[in-house]
Amino acid sequence: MEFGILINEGPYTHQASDTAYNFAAAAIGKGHKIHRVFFYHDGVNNGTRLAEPPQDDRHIPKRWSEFAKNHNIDLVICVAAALRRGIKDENLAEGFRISGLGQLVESGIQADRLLVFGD
Amino acid sequence: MEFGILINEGPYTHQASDTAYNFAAAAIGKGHKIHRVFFYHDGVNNGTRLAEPPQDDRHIPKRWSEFAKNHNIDLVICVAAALRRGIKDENLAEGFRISGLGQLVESGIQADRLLVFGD
Amino acid sequence: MSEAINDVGESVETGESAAGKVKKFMFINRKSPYGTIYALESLEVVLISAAFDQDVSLAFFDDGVYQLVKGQKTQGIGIKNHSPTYRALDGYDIEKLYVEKESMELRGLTTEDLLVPVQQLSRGELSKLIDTQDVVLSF
Amino acid sequence: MSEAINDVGESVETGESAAGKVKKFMFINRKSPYGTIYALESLEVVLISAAFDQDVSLAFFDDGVYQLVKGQKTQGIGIKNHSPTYRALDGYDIEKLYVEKESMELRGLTTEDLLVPVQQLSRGELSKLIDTQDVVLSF
Amino acid sequence: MPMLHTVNKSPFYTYTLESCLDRAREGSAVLLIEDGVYSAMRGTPIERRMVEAMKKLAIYVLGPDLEARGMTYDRVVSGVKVVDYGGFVDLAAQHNNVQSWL
Amino acid sequence: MPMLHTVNKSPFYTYTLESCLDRAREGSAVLLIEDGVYSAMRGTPIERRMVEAMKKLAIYVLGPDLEARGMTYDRVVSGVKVVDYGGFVDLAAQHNNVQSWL
Repeated sequence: MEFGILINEGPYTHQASDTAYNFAAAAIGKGHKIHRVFFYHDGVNNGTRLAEPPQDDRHIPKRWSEFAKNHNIDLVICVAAALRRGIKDENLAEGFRISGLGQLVESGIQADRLLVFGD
Repeated sequence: MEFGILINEGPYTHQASDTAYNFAAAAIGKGHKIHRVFFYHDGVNNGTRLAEPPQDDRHIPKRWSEFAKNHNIDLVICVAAALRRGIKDENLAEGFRISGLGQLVESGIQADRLLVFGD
Repeated sequence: MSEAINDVGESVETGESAAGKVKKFMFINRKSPYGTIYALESLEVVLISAAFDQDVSLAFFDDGVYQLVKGQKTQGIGIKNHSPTYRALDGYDIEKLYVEKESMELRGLTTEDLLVPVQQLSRGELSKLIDTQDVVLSF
Repeated sequence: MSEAINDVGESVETGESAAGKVKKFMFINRKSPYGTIYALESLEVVLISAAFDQDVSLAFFDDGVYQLVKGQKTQGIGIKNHSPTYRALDGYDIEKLYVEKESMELRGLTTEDLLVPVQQLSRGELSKLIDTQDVVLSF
Repeated sequence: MPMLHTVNKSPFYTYTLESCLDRAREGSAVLLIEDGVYSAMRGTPIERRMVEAMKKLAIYVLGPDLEARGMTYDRVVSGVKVVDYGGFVDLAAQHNNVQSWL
Repeated sequence: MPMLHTVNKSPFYTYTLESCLDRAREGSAVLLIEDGVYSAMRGTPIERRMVEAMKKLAIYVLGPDLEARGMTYDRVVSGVKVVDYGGFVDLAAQHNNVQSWL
């Protein structure tokens, strides 16, 4: 089965990005596919390459980058939400791309299920 | 009277930064002083110089920068919270500085009132 | 809303790759406006979805009904008033707007207080409608 | 907590400029842990405040009492367990921890369920205490 | 004057207003801001709670937040005072301390 | 199977659980995640609401979120099923759709 994932909140402040990651990893582990992870609202802040969390904490943007690389997952940051919040190519983490909201709608059409993680 | 202000949320997503700004502007208008505006949690995202909100919307980081310049206000971004979330000197907006949480405690000691704006 | 509308061009192209499939999209609105940005950004997704020729519905319940209250004047808080966009949805062929009767009543609101014509459904009717959707988006 | 502790050096210096004044600082904790980061980042401010020789108290009520529940095991969610830090507060001379009796009872909790010794106050006693503070910080 | 409490959440979404009113001490003031302004509207089950609360507390509501949400002043519960940002500043200055119910 | 509902808020902080339970249709499932897991604990006024809800709904709770919060499995309301992230995935796959109560 193919899952689409929407993340509405930024890293660390809310658990949304963590729960989405744990869900996605479990889905892959069970042989499902992740159609796309779409980052909207403050969710775009998951895509910063400048984050330097304490060494004893998880590195959320890096975790997504590695997940995308290992499992060939499409990580899409909403351009409009990102411009509002100061996420651009110059501070974008590896494995993320910036695109339009149409990518979210398309994920809703293509994926078998679209799950929303937020506040 | 001297007011200290703490902002816990980022720009746009929550109204906290807007309310804090309107409060601070009104305080200045009434002849009060703003001891410092301290940005913590997602509040650090108010300090990005990369934000490009739609032209018909307010530019929150720029509004703070101009406020600081016009009224000589100290805008402090918490370094630990900022590192977690990817705010650094390279994407810091004008008029903001990055420093430790001690600056918040000091504001609590020095200001006559410390007001908190958040979610 | 400007960037959302500009965005349509790019999105339509993507939409073509998904051509043929028509799904029932339901946008759930349970949050009041201005305190948070979800109402505004939700509306941006709704506008984009129109370009994909999907079967789009909007449900307003709990504090979401406050999004549609008329007479919003935002100059005082310095935030853009996005409520006129609800009136523009019609032009995008988005016509299925539902408010929940129970949520309206609890808040002392009637459809007279709203800025667009909407269909008022009972809680049971609206839940039933949501259950028939293919994609349910909450912000 | 590491960066918070490292941060103290820089902060102590600032603290000296504020030397002399001792204020009553109350940290209000009303939110549960892990769902949001407020509990953790609040604790970082508390640790820093210790370096300023202020009169520091922590109040836990509403869902804030959940912060102190013992036996937190966070490996499964992949988030660092910050609860041991509450036990370290003592070493920073932060000893005034108050939980509200009514909040505990509503949640079926007793002080036996908590990971640190705390003083349990009634709602009225705690509100009275908060009213005597100079600085009230909420996150 | 004692504490100024600020509440910024809708009374239909969170228990924050309840939590504040249950704990605010006699003679304190409560200022409703942001989504908290919905608590000040007539014709809801909250109205009775507000009337009850005004026996021991002064209740204020931030006008610009009301207007933004299309809530007209004539719908405000009788006895609740409408203030602007300047009034918010005055309240903060007049009270000994400010507690934000986040 | 019909809808899978997810609830991620504490029942003592927001009305989200109430809102979901009042609307979830017979035969649906509710999965409590993040701060929503507190709803699954025995010895609170919510317990009765849960027992009532289980007459028409299947209720699940995410184990890792329980453990993180120090909530032991023996304190979970009887009848509520504990699942891990894999179980969450299975529930999402087995139901026709997922509605997140944010």
